[in-house]
Parts: sequence; C-alpha cells; structure tokens
Amino acid sequence: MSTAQLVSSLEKEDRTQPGYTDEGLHELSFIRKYVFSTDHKTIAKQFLFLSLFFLVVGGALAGMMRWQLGFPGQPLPGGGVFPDTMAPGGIILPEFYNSLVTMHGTIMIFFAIMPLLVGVFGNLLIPLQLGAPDMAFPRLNMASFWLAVVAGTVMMASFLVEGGAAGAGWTSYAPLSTSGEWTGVYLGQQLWLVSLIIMGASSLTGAVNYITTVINMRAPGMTWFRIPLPTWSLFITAILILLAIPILTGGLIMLLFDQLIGTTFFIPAGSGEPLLWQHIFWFFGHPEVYILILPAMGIVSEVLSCRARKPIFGYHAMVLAMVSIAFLGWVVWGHHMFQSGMNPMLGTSFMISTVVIAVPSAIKTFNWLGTLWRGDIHFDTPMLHALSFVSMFIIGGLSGIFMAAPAVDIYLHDTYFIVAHLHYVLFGGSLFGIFAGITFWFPKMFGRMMGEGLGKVHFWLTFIFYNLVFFPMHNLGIQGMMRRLYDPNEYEFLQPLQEMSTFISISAFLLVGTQSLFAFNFFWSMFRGRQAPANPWNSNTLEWTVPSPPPHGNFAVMPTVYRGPYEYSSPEVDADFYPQDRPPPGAGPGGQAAPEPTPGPAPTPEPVAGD
Amino acid sequence: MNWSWMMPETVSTYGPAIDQLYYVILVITGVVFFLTEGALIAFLVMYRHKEGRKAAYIHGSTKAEVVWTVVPFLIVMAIALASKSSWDLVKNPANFPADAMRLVVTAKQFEWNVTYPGADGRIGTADDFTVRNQLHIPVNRAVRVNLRAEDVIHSFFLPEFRLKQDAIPGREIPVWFEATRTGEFTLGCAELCGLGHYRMKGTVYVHTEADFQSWAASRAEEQQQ
Amino acid sequence: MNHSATAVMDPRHPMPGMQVYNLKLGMWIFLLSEVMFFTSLIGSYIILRFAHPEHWTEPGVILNVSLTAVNTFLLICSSVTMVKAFAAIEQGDQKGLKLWLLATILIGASFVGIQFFEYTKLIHEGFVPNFAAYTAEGANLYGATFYLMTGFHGAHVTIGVLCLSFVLFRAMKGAYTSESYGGVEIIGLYWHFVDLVWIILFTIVYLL
Amino acid sequence: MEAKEHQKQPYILIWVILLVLTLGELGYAFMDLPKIVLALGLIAMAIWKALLVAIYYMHLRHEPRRMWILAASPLPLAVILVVTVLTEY
Ligand code: HEA
Ligand code: HEA
Ligand code: CUA
Ligand SMILES: [Cu+2]
Repeated sequence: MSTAQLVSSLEKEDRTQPGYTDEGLHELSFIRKYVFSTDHKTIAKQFLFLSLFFLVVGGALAGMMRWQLGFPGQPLPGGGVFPDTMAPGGIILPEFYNSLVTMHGTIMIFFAIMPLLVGVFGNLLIPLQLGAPDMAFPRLNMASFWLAVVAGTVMMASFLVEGGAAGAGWTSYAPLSTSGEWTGVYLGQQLWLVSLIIMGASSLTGAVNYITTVINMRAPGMTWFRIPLPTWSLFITAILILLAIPILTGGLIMLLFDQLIGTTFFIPAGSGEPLLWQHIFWFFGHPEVYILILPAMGIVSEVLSCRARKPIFGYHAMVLAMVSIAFLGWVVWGHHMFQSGMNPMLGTSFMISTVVIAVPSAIKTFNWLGTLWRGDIHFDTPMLHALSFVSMFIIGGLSGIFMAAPAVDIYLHDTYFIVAHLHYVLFGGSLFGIFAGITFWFPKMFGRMMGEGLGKVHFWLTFIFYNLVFFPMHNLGIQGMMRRLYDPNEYEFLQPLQEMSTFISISAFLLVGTQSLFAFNFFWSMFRGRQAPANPWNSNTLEWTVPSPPPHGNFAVMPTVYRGPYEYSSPEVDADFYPQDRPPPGAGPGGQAAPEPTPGPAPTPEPVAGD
Repeated sequence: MNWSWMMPETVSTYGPAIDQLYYVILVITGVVFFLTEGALIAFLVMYRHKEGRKAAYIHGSTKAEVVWTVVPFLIVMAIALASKSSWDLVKNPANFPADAMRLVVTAKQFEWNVTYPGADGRIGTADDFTVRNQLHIPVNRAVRVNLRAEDVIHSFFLPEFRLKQDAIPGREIPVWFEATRTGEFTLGCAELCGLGHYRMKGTVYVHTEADFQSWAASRAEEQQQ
Repeated sequence: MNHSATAVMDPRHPMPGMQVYNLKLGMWIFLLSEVMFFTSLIGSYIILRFAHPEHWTEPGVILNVSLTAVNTFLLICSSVTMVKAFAAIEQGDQKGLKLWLLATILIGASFVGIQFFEYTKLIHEGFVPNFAAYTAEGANLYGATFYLMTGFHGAHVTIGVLCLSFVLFRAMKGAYTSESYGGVEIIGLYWHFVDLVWIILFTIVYLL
Repeated sequence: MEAKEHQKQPYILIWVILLVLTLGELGYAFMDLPKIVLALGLIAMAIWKALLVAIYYMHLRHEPRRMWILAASPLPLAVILVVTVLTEY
C-alpha cells in the first residue's frame, strides 16, 4: 500500500468527523474490516473468540487433571492420543500432570480471564460508555490483539515440543524453573517465558490505550463521577496492568537468561537469589489477582443496579473502594510468601496490610447488598450470574481471611484450601462476572438477544456443579491435602480422602459438560437469536443509546451527558430509567436549548488516584 | 465422605494455639457468611420484581458506609492481633527454645535427609549420622531443625505438628517444634519440586526419651562400622 | 496538518482530561511502565549486590570509567540537540529541526557504537554474564547484572535512534509545522527518558 | 498546541549544569571517603541530574500539576519493592 493510499484509507476511517456513518466503509476490504480491524468493537469480539478458545483449553486441561485426581492411575478415556512421553496407554505421567497444572493455571489467568475482562470488556465498553468514537490509539489497539494471538500460539506450541510444556507451576518458582535439569522441561519452559513476555506487551499496549482514552476522550458532561462503574474499574485495572506487568516482564527476562545464557540471577549455585524471583513474581502477582477481579466487580455493579432498577448504593464509596484496593494491592504481596523463609517481622507487616485490604472489599459487598435492598429485582440471566458473583465472592474472600492470618497459613499454605480460595474468587468471582457481562452485552456486540431459557439452565447447572467441585476442596485442605500432587494416595493420611476427590472429579466433568450449553447458546444466538433493540435492558449508560451493534464511529452525534449512570426509578421521569444523555425536562426539543450541562473542565480528581 | 471443618489431631505444643485461631476465624467468617448470604437471599425474595413495583430512589447513606467500613476494620485487626503471637511463637527464631535438640534436614529431589549430631551433640563433626526419610525425635522435647535444600525449593510439612516451612537452596532456615505424644506421623513436601514431588515423603517417629536414646545409640554405632 | 495528528488532537474533544493531547499523554503513560521495567532490573541489581557484595569490585577496576564518561557526555549532548530540534520546530524552523535531529541521531548512534566496543573489550577480558565462563575479577553476578541493565538500556537507545530516523524522514517530507509537532515532541520525551535512565545507570553501575 | 512559552528556555544552561555534575560525580566517586558517604553523594547527584532532565528537557515545568503526579506515581512503588526486599538481607 502506498503512503497516499494509506492516508486516504485512514481519511475514510476518520470516525472523529461529525455525523460519520458506516457508509463508505464498504470499500474496506474484508481483511481490514474483520482481521486487521482498528474498530474497538471488532477488536473486542476478536478478543472474545480468542479468550473463549483458551477458556475451553483451560477447562479441558482441568478435566484431565481431575481425571488423574479422581481416578489415579487409570487410563484417561481417549487418552491414547497422547504420546508415550505424556500419557502412555492413556495413563497420565507425573511430569505430564505437572504440565497440566502449570498450563491450566497459566492459560486460565493470562489467556482466558485476563483477556476476557480487559481485552473484551475494556475494548467494548470504554469508548461506548464514555461517548467516544473509538479508542485513543486504534492501531495500537489492533497491535494489542495480534500480540495476544502470537503469545497464545507460542504458549500452545509448547505442548508440542520435546520435553513437553512448562511444569513448574503457574508461579514458576526458581530454581525449579531455571533449568530442565530439575524438571525435564527445557524448551517448554522457555516458550512459556517468551509467551508471557509477549502477552505482557499486549496487555501494556492495551493499558496505555485505555488510560489515555478514559482521561482524554470523554464526551462533554462525562465528569469523573459520572463514569459508569465498569469503565471506572477498567481504568483502575489498566493502571495496575501498566505498573505491574513490566515488573513481571523484567523477572521473566532474567529467568529466561538463566535458562538460556547461563546467568544465575535466581540460581543459588551461582549466588543467585530464589526468593528474589518470588518477590518479583508476587509484587506483580497480587496486583494481578485484583486485575482479575476489579473489572468483574465493575460489570456486576452495572448489572445489579440495572436489573434491580435502583441507583447503585454508594457510587462514590464504590469508586473509592476500588481505588483503595488498587493502592493496597501493592503492599500485600508477601502474604504468598509467609512460609517461604521470609523475615518473620516482614510477615507481620504483610499480615496487617492483607487484612486491611478486606475492608474495601467489605465496602463493595455491603454496597451491593444495599443496591438490592428495596429494589425491583428482575431475574434475567445476567442478573443471576451477577448475584452469584456476589455470593461466591463472599465465600472466596472470607477464605482469604484464614490465610491472611499467617499462623493459620502455616498449615493451610499450599493445600487445597488455597485451591478452593482461588477458584472461589476466580471462577465464582471473575468467571461469573464474565458470564454476567457476556450475557448482558451480547445484544450490543452481536445485535441479537441471547437465549434466556437456555441461559438460565446453564446458570443453574453451573452454579450447582461449580459449588460441588470447589466447596469440598476447603475440606480437603483442612485435612492437609497438598496442592499440585499427582497422586495424593502416596500419603497414607490422604487415602481416606480419595472418595471426596472422586466426587469432586465427577462434579467437575459435569461442570465442564454444562459449559457446552453456554457454547451452544452463544453460537445459536449469534446467528439465530431474536433481533436486539438498541436498549433491551432499559439501561442508562451511553452504549445503549446507539443501535445494536453500534455503527463504526459509535455515535452519529456526539452525546452530551447530563447525569450519573445509575438514575434508575428517578421520580423526575415516569419510566424507571433515565439515560445519561437525555436532556432534563424543561430543555427545548432535541436538547437544543438545554443549558450547558456542567461541561468543560470537569471537577477532576487526581486522575492517577488508582495506583 | 469426610466433610469435616474440624482440624485433624495435633501433636505439637503450639498446635492447639493455631487450631484455636483457626476456629476463631471460622466462627467469625461463618457468622459473616450467614449474615451476608442471608441478607442477600432475603432481599432477593422480598424485592423480586412485581408488576407495578418501583424501586426506591436511594443513592446511599454515609452513616451506613462508615459503619461497614469501621466494623470490618476492627474485626480484621483483631484477627491480625490474635494471629501475631502464634506466628511469632512458631516462626521467629528469637523465640525458639534455647535448649532445643538440634538437627539438620536437607531436602533434595525427592528425599529428606535428616542429620543427627551424634554423641558429641554437635553438627558438622565426624560422628554425625544421617537417615533418609525418617525423622526420629523424643517426645516432650523441643527440636530445632535447620532446613537446607540441595537443588530446588522444597517445603518441610508436618501436618500433625502444624508446621510448614520452605527449604531454600543456598539458605539455612531454622524451625522448631515439640511433640506432645509418641507415635508415627507424616512428613511431606508441600512445594512443587519436580515430577517426584508427590512421593517426597517421610515418617516422623516420636519416641519416648529412653527409646530415642537407644535408637540414636544404635544408629551412631551403625554409622561407625 | 498531517492526518494522524488530526485524529489524536480531535477537535471534537476539548476534554478537560490532562489538557494534553492523546499522543503525548500516551507517551507519558508508556514511560511510566518503562520506569517499572527498569525498576525490576535495577532493583534486582541492588538486591543482589546487597546480598553478595563480594561479587563486585571497586569502581574502575574492571569497567572503563573514562570511556563511559565520554559516552555519558555524548548522551547528555544528544539530549540537548534533541530539545533544540523541538525548539526549532516550535518556531517553524524546518532546517533547524532537520539538523538537530540529524545531530541527535549521530550522537545516539555513536553511543551505541562505543557501548558495542566496550562490550567486546570486556568480553575479551573474561567479564561475561554467564556463570561458567566468567574469569575476570569479581564474580558472575557482577557481569550478569551489568549486561542486563546496560544491555536493555542500549536496546532502548537503538530503538530511539531508529524512531528518530523515522521522524527525520518525515521531517524531510515536511510533516511537521509550528502548529503540529506531536511526533517530534513525543520522540523527544522518549529520548530524554532514556537519557535519564542512563544518568542513573552510570552512577550506580560504574561509580558505586 | 499548548506551549509557545517554551521559547526562552535555559536548555544550554541545563546542559552545562549536567556536565558539571557529571564531572563532579567522576571526581567524587574516586575520593577516599567511607562507602556510604560516597554512595549517598553520588545518588544525590544522580537524582539531581535526573530531575533536571525531567523538569527542563521533558518540560514537566510546563505541565499541569496532574502530570507531575502521574509522572511520579511509579516511584513510591519502586521504593516499596526495593526497600522491602532489602530488609531480607
Ligand atoms: C481474583 C482473585 C483473588 C482475590 C480477589 C483474592 C482476594 C484475597 N486473597 Fe487471595 N489468592 C488468589 C486470588 C485472589 N485472592 C490466588 C489465585 C491465590 C493463589 C496463588 C497461588 O499460590 O497459586 C491466592 C492466594 C492467597 C493467599 C496465599 C495463600 C497461600 O499460598 O498460603 C492469601 C493469604 O493471605 C490470600 C488472601 C486473600 C485476601 C485476604 C483477599 C481479600 O481481598 C478478600 C476480601 C474479601 C472479603 C473478606 C469478603 C467480603 C467481605 C465481607 C463480607 C465483609 C466482612 C468480612 C470480615 C469482617 C472478615 N490469597
Ligand atoms: C480463572 C481461573 C481458573 C478457572 C476458571 C479454573 C477452573 C477449573 N479449575 Fe483451576 N486453577 C487455576 C485457575 C482456574 N481454574 C489456577 C491459577 C490454579 C493453580 C495452578 C498452579 O498450581 O500452578 C488452578 C489449579 C487447579 C487445581 C489444582 C491442581 C493441583 O494443585 O494439583 C484443580 C484441581 O482440581 C483445578 C480444577 C479446576 C476445574 C475442575 C475447573 C473448572 O471450573 C473448569 C470448567 C470449565 C470451563 C470453565 C471451561 C468452560 C468453557 C466455556 C464456558 C466457554 C464455552 C463457550 C464458547 C466456546 C462460546 N484447578
Ligand atoms: Cu520436594 Cu515437593
Ligand atoms: Cu495475593
């Protein structure tokens, strides 16, 4: 493409022109429109397909793990397809099991949940909810997606190389992860590192984009405290990503050098410090777990308020709680290292910061309950998922309190209690939040409604099986079962627990199977679902004022924002909702004579408050 | 199936304090759990959509925000405070019993090597002897173990003693414990350390003082030959 | 006004925000992540050195301080030429812009060249990052952290030189005016940041 | 664009200061002083130089207060990480 052509194609794409519509876009080739698209909505969908693919992969890995744990030493049905280095005759080998755990955790966290929350909802919602035509840097946005594809390809390729995929846990503690000498995994571990470095670059480009967009691209009247909570949460998340990911990238690079060129940053044989890796990893890792929950919290706040037809309880408190979670999240990383040989005094200070971080979570929880109180609750599929987010997050959060007390953590650390905790916050929290978000914004993304009946069946079965899988894990942990054990029956005192493990595994297979309902509903609704109106949920935020799906450039006329996003059941109007861009009564027809609605320099709080 | 929320039996001196703390947290979180989930379900039933119902137009309440910020804060600080003493007791070397029997445990893929000081009571001398995957100790006497690792990180886990501590190559990390009854207990590895992680286990034998002495003597003798 | 500049300085968005146009805000935000990246490298260096001081030697024993002082001098000069290029285009001085940019590129490239020369010499003397092959004085953590930090800094300079060349290329085509100089300003920000990192590295790696 | 007042900038003066400080560092580093005094002095001079670059060359001087806060935001995190881990040794 010559420069002149490039410029003219960009001209056509200049969605900042007032009144810009999709017309004229037909000249864009299929590739430019669907593959190398710079439209934030298309990129959101691309991220959706990519991360759902990885969610399926992660679920399949979990299924195999559960097979081994439920039926140790028995051949995996259909496991004959694996080479003898992984599962001879279908019987999973210990080293393959370690790869399964590692890749399950890695894929779920970096390639499923994180892109689902940040890649999908960040891209979809930020411009739409702010009244912007697109992201600040559309081409950077495209780069972010394609970097994620490259990273995912490298990660999947590591299954195929000699020695198999990485097997040192998703935390890849050094020195285990520094050399194939200890694990038998050489190239796989290196590909794991390379893949995460690339994925970090993808997240970073996304974060730069989101932060700039939120600060600079808001429609007139969209003051900081009129921003809908999903966008707030994604803004704060982007700041966490911006500052946490580079720390991990630095660590990954050092680990890669230890593997490849013989440095010894983390290898004690050459005076390296294994604990340094842990500090670096968890200094990133704890902010990371909040990266994985904050956007879900934002999504859930939106859905709860909309489907309870009631203003969110304590909007300002909600924002402040997220900001303080983001602040405190930087000073608690040591709670993952209580038993690592860290200085015990340091342990005490980490304990205090860790329990304090429960307070903003409490504020959020109680505000959600307050939102439901005296509401008019509609039990649609998104609402069911959002409600189950609240109830499951409470369980996951409360189990965190046990380990936050380091004395109790001595016993619980690295047992199934941790596994239960992390799945309650990550599945019960993040994934239910994602289900709520997908079902809520599906009409906006695809222009069709998602099947309600099937959606509810999927919800209830998931909710039940999910609890049957993960709740008993608390009990396993209390009875001392360690995590990442290929075959717990090696330990005599764990043998009586086999029955429970088998029960969990059967429930897990049912849970995985149930997800096919979601997949079916998803694809069926995409092509056959009922046509969606612009605003199927009678919601207030700006994305519902444009057609479903929104045209290129989003807003035919730049919206003006008159009020906060959660004015449900306002006495000022008859309907039980009051969109953000509707001029107040008394304003002339079409909002022409509307008095300037607090435009211009917003009463801006410190925009970096989130870090 | 064993759905128990009770901690299994403990045989160390500080085990009961840790279990106690666990039960306190269990009760507190249990109460919070039932209150919040109960309120959630009650609201769902009471305020479910009915024709003609309009939700209350309420934006929040500063008083409520203050209450539910301060109360959880006080509760969690109390938990932290309660935790501190047990934590210091178990993990702070300054509080370790001075007269404890000293051992060295060296972890490597995938075995535990326990080194005893031998007759002279000092480690690092010729009469030391080492046993593999067996930890013999006398009852009612504090034992101080210096943990080492040869290759990768392992974690020294005595479930019945409520003790867990990572062993890190290049460092020596002290821990202590004291058994309150004789018997055979589990020694496990709680940190992923490679493909044999799941079978890196040993047995703790708690003897009476006399039995321990005779075992040690016979072991030392074997070593000489 | 070139096209992409219109998109970023969108007239429809006189948003309060930072009162800074998108591209510049984006560059600043990106630089924050760079700060954290160098934090992880420099922080690891500080911690490792603190834990194993015996691996390091007195300044000047292995590393050639005077050569690097020259290099530091060069990089500081390149910052001044960069800021001069920016000042030129602010005045609409196209010729000044091109000259100062060219000067910056040349100085930046010589920095990389000198560093490359320094590396070859050091490696020849046995000062290498890897454990097994290290033979110089001190021990291997010294070499490893040295190459890690200066290497990633050097990579940043190299990328900066490439980007500057691109900006120069666009400047030759008259892409910048006294009204629209976003590209020059943000490459300048990046360049000064890289200089700033070097100021820190020079002190802690060579002089401490 | 916002900045026409960049015109009379002390760019050259800053350059001279930076060079003088660099020479100062070079001289100071090889003085016969206790290690800690050397370290503190050198770090102080390095930070001084870094600030000069940020304030004058990166034009923080002309940016709104929010930009200062934005620019400074990672620094506390960096300090927290390094200082905390250092207490281990
Ligand atoms: C989304 C992810 C997420 C979230 C939100 C959290 C939230 C919390 N986590 Fe969790 N955590 C993980 C993901 C997450 N965690 C993961 C993945 C691991 C394992 C990593 C690995 O090793 O592989 C882990 C591990 C982990 C550990 C280390 C355990 C160990 O390895 O030994 C600890 C220890 O303190 C901990 C604590 C907490 C605490 C205190 C919270 C708090 O933020 C929770 C706060 C919430 C509540 C408390 C509930 C709501 C509040 C109320 C209803 C109010 C009333 C409550 C009280 C008065 C108590 N977590
Ligand atoms: C968000 C993260 C996430 C999620 C969702 C899950 C989901 C599951 N996990 Fe996960 N798990 C982790 C994160 C997660 N896990 C992490 C971080 C670890 C620690 C790793 C380590 O120790 O290093 C871990 C470890 C871990 C263990 C401990 C292993 C061990 O220590 O030995 C076990 C054991 O049972 C387990 C089981 C499961 C099961 C049965 C599921 C099931 O819920 C899976 C159900 C299936 C799905 C969720 C897929 C569904 C697919 C769709 C819904 C998409 C369909 C739609 C379309 C195609 C359109 N996990
Ligand atoms: Cu040793 Cu696990
Ligand atoms: Cu954490």
